[in-house]
Amino acid sequence: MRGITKTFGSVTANHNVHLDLRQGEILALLGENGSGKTTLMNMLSGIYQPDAGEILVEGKPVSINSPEDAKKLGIGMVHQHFKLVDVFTAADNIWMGKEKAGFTLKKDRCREIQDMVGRFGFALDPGKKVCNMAVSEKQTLEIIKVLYYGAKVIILDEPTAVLTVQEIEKLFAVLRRMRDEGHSIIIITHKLNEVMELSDRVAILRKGEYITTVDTAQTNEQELTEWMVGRKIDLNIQRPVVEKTRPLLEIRDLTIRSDEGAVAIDHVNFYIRGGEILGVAGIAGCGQKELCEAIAGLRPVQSGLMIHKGDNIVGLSPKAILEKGISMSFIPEDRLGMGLAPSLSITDNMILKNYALAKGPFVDRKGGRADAEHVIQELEVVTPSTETPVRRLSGGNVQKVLLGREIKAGPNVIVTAYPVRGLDINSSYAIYHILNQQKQSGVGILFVGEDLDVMLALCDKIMVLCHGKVMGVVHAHKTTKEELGLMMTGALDLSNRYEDKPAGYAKDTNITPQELAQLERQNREQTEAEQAVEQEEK
Amino acid sequence: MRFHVVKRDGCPLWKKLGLYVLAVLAALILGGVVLLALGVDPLAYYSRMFTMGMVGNKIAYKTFENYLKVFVPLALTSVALSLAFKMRFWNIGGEGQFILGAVAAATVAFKLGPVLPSAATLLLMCLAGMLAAGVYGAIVAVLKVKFGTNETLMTLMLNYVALYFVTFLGETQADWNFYLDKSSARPMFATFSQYAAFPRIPLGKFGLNVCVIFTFVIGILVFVYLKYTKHGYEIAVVGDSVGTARYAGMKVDRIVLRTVFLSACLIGLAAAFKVGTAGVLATSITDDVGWTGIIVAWLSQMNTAVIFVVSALIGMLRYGSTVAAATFARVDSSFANMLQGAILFLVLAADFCTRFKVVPVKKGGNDNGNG
Amino acid sequence: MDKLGVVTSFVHNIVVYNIPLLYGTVGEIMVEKSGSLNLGVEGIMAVGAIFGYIIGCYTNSLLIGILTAFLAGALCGLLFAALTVSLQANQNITGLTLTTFGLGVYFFVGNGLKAVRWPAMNDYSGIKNGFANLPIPGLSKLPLIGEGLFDHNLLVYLGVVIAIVAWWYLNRTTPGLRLRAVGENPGAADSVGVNVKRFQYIHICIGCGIMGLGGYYMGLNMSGSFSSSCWINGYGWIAVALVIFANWNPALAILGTFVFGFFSTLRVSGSSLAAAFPAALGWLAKVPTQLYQALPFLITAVVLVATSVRKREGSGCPAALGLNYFREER
Amino acid sequence: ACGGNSTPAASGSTGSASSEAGSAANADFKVGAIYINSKNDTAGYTYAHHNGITKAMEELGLDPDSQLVIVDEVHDNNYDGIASAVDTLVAADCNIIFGISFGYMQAMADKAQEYPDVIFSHATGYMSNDTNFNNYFGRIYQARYLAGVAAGLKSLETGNNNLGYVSAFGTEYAETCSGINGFTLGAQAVNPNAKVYVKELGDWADEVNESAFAKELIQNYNCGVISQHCDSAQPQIAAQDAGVFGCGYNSDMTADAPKAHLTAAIWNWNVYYHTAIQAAMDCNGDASQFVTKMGGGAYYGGLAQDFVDVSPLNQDTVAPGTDAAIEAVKAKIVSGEWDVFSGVKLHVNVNTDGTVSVDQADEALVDNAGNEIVAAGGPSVEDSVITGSMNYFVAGVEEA
Ligand SMILES: Nc1ncnc2c1ncn2[C@@H]1O[C@H](COP(=O)(O)OP(=O)(O)OP(=O)(O)O)[C@@H](O)[C@H]1O
Ligand SMILES: Nc1ncnc2c1ncn2[C@@H]1O[C@H](COP(=O)(O)OP(=O)(O)OP(=O)(O)O)[C@@H](O)[C@H]1O
Ligand SMILES: [Mg+2]
Ligand SMILES: [Mg+2]
Repeated sequence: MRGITKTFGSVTANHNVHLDLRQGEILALLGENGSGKTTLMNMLSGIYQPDAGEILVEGKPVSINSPEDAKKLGIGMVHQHFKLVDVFTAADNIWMGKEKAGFTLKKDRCREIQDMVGRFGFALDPGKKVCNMAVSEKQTLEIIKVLYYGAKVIILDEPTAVLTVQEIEKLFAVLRRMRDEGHSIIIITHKLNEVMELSDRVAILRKGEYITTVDTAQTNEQELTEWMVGRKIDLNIQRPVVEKTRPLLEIRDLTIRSDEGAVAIDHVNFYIRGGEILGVAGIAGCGQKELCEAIAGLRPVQSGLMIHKGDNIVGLSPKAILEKGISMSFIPEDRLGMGLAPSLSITDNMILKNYALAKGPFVDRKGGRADAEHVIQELEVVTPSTETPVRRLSGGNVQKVLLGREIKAGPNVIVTAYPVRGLDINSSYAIYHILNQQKQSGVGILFVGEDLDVMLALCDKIMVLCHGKVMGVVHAHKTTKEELGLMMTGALDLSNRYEDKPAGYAKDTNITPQELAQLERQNREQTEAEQAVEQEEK
Repeated sequence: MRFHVVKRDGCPLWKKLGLYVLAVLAALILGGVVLLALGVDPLAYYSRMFTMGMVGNKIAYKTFENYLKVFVPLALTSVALSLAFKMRFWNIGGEGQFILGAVAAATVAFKLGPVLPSAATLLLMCLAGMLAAGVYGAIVAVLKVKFGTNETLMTLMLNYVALYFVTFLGETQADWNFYLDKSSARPMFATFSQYAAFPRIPLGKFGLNVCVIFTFVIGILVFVYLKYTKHGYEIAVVGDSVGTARYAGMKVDRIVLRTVFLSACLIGLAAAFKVGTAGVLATSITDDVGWTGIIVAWLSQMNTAVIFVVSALIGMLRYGSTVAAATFARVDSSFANMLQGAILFLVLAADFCTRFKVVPVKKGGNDNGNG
Repeated sequence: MDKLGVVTSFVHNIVVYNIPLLYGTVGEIMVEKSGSLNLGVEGIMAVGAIFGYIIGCYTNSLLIGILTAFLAGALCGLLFAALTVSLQANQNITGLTLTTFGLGVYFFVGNGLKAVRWPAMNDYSGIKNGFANLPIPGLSKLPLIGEGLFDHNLLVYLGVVIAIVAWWYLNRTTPGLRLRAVGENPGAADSVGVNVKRFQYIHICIGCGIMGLGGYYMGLNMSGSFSSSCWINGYGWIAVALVIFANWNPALAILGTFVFGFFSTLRVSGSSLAAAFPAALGWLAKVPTQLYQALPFLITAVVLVATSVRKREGSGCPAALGLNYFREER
Repeated sequence: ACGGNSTPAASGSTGSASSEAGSAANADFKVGAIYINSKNDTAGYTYAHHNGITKAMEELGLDPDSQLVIVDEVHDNNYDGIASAVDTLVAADCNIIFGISFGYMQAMADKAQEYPDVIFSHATGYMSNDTNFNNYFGRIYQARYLAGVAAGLKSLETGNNNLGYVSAFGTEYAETCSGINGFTLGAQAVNPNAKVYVKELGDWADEVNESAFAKELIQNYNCGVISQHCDSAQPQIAAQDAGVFGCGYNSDMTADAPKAHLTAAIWNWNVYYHTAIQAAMDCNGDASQFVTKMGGGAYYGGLAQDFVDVSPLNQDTVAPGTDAAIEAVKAKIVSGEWDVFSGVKLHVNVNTDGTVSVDQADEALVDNAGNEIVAAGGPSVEDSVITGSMNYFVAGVEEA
């Protein structure tokens, strides 16, 4: 790619960018949020068209006007947001792009795809519908799709953002094999350790401009960060020690069901104190999402207590819970899904949670605008103005807005899930810093994360969930990645390590005996009901 | 040379206006060709249409009053629809809601008109119209929030149900049917103008119906409501992302219900204004405002101020073309529909130019590079 | 009164008067499967009807009439596609405008012909014979339903064939698979090299062409007698609703048309049924006309609610229905 | 009459008074009309009126192209719409305004008060004033009776006593009800066993169902002649397709169904329009004289005035002797010797030698529930048609 420039309205996403990709290498593309990585790759894959510059394939200039053109040139891309038809099977998702597929649909297309999947060494059921797939399966499908169409160049846009450690390992193995078979791969990621581990070379973008390309072997994380950010930054995560308060939020015997009706959280006990960060680790689908939603009041609770400063918040509306100072920022897999109104301006998104507090029938946009300006400054959000619709921002910037707002609300408990998902290093550190600040001011934080290294460095304690059960709460400075890994897969259960102390109960609990009695009664009734149902079935 | 389309960041107002004017002109030229083929002078026809025949007319004030009778229901209905549209609730049931509002208002006029003072009757007519239309709309909203019933099609169906309901009232002679004129052997809607008619403020010969003033006031209120109030904000958020609204603690179901109810209420009010001015029911009472209002609201991009301008123009187009057709015997009244269609199509095309621009694609070397 | 005859003619009428619904519905399914909600069915059918009828008569050829009606409908489709696919206009508005415009054209052309004598179908032997009933050998001799279902004109059979072919096309062919992908997730289809715009253009045009045929049928069924009420008479709107009833499945549309037709034909045959079976169906004669008129719409409303209450798995509604696709949008 | 100058007709200036008085008045004279359907209709009610007005104007030396102003497609009972149409016509300097639909009545009555200088004339209603607002309608039931005679003879010829009638409405409108009764009595005059099955559309015009209802009458009620009170020729076409016969309405429908159509009950609206426009011109600008000049607030013409008639018989289809029979009956009605709704009935017989004998007999007029409406030998109750109070079907009519 030579001298590529692309503007969106007044935003210059790429300016005079050069990029070389060699045969049989893995090139990592690095840059802060909004630096134009996705845009650049989209031009390779035919989604966007450059305003200026040219693209050469094997020395010959080509014009890529559509994904079809890209496909013909052997370029395939796995997008940040998957491009799959939910109601189709895996096989049909692949089949729909197959050339010379014949006019009538072959009955044995599933088999044909199955054979091919086997040949590449993947495990995927081609007859499974995409809507029933886990994220990692979808990703595998995307990669298979690209390979099936005979791509020589494979582009992956933040493929690891939504995968577990184990899944990432598997993915990397596949990518290495592809490279060894002669494919060329471009991977976008914000995790420097992955860059160091996987790539042969690294290309760096900063604010839409091309900076440099270096051999991975000849560089280090510090240097890459400096190129990316444009200045020196400290790569250590702080963990200030703070005076802990009495439990702010106590969870007792909590059971929650998932959308499908399965038990997602199974009789869980824990508590959060002010001044500490409690990490929650677990592989995808272990119940973190449901737990967060239940605390925020967005999901009904099957049984159990959630005592906030002595009041049971089970059954309260999201609004009432919000008013108690429990704030949640959940970054879903598609970041815009929850918490932001994409077409509204940053200002309007800022007031989303507190608009109701303004006196009288009118909303207070002045305050919102001030907040927006503040957040933009503090978190270095890249945006033309406070009135820009959030939809127009890059993924990372969207997230900064979301978190910025949550913190602005001045909560006493913050529930945050994947707050740095998809964020670049610089912003991630900014966010860790903010969380630490909050902790120091006495806020209790529940941090659902995915990067164990970060959790070990940032959290005070880490609670591990496996299939909805607590496998134990461990002190971050006393544990290891390996131990956590074992707990996450359910191989190690430390929940009853202390026989003298019931697991998950705080010594200085706020829960009154009446409430406990009520809980017991509730449990008893429920078991009875369940038994009745069982008997009826018989 | 190939072209490709890119988004525009924003389009200056003068350019937008210019484009729209161009579009309308282009449509008029197309229409002019048809007129010429019919042997009619397009300029004469159009000048008659756009002046609505008011020039050189001894009762021009009447014409203007009549025009306002077209304008008021259209503007108010469009404003009402914009409330629901803003929330991405596709209420295309304006016709049906209007009809029910009109029937309810007429009911009040018949039942209470003889006993209450006119002002009280009028007030109650408005309330009844609003309530009936509001409930009719709210039914769809309830189904939508409870079961996710598609509101576009549901409201569409209910339009016809309402239409045949009022037809039934208009054609069924029975003791209970007080809507009909008992003194007429043939079924005919009875008039109630003796009990209740919206007063007119005389300005010379011209009488300004108070409904016109109310409509403008309501327009301003809705503008403020949407733009500055919490409710308006909630509507915007729900319209944009229901998930987010829930997450922010908004009671989405309630907001949807409230907004649709309000939207339908205003349509009912428009209907009450209409019957309260005409003094009699009619099966064709809506004059298609339920349909036209959709187009007006959308063209105006749900902006209340623009709605007033657009409905003034569309009203002029519709009213003016009947006036013009009267003097140009050769022009069939279906010409007006075609012209309206052509104008809208071209305005939609112009709208594209305000949002996007087309730029030539630079050749990337050999064109066959992509096989 | 011949009781069997009454039932047979009831069944026959259901088919005769509701085939335009089948055309409209199948056409609209084609369009909607490409992700476009086209509310202009009524107008498109009217345009297809008027041009198909006139050209068909002047050439005295049913085939040319059919082709013309298809083309006229397809041209409306082209207009719709140009506006919504290429120019990103709102589909609801474009569709509604198309209805206004189409009806305008219908009456303009129809009334404009006043100068010349309006063609009556009976004067054109080619059309008249082409439109004559063709009993299906064997089947049409079946008792009760034989004459009702299997003794119809060419366009009735054509409508059923089109519905079945459309079903096969959507579910059993590769372009059908791609079309469904376009309607579900145009971004996904685009990314694997499906030419989304071309698919949308083609299928909107074909779908609208099919609607045009439905209009033509109605013109022929009315023997071309042109008056101030439009031949299409609300069929277009019901077709839009019937798409949901049929769950976007052209084969089910056949059934849907029949069920719908059953109720709307009661207006015509209700009193005959009442007279033939006074004990069981006598009450049919007492139903006010307006209720019969509202019935198709009421039933659609009920069906709409019922289907949404059931929230069944595998609704055929294309996920991207009503949304314009712009590749660079994010 | 094409190629006429098409400058806008309205102009605020008054014509020059110096030119010859009569023709100058005529040249300035403007006729306004409010139609329910399109002025360009090719058949049906509006078409019949439009033809009548243009014909009358031509007879009177007025130019319809420049002196007739029309607002069409004005819905029946939409008060604002009608009022606004009147305003448009007044603004266009119309001297007389015709409104052709019943639903225009109230609005026109109000407007007649508002504009005393303009003449208002309304069809099919019952309101009027003493000055500038009258009503007009015709004894179409007389023509229906004649059509009934043709249908009755056909039924004798085919040996099928069942007649069908596709009607917009039934007993709720005297207009439809009297037509059905007239037709039935006419048929019974030749075929005492004739039965008329009526199907009601519930709408003045609904082409699709007009056809469907006719087919239903033919298929399920075995009707051999289909008469109609609706706009389009669909029932006649359906009759032809089924190989039976029919009587049309409004205009001669032989061209639409040459193999089926016998004759149609038709209006000669130009008869009234001629009279009314002439009277209006005679008013010389003083609109208040109009009602006096018309001889009262209601104009109510029939066969005698040639206001209604049957269309020329279709010789290919009518039964032998129909001409003579119709002529004979018509003579009785025109002379005023006999009218349809009375205690006297006609018995018409076509003899084998082709001559026709018409006998009068005192018989009660009985409705189809068996109630006596007029005792045997009793007087005519034709005014129940104008006042709209007729609300029964005579014996022999059955609702299908
Ligand atoms: N379709 C679009 N319309 C308007 N602006 C866009 C569009 N796509 C990208 N941009 C803008 O271009 C800039 C670069 O965005 P891009 O998505 O390429 O960043 P990125 O490097 O991929 O960031 P991230 O790491 O957050 O994914 C951003 O400022 C973004 O707002
Ligand atoms: N927030 C918590 N939620 C649930 N269980 C906890 C929590 N904190 C500690 N535990 C459990 O209690 C055990 C007791 O450990 P320990 O007393 O060392 O913890 P701690 O830091 O003193 O706790 P606290 O914060 O209550 O004083 C832990 O190993 C863990 O199993
Ligand atoms: Mg990106
Ligand atoms: Mg301790």
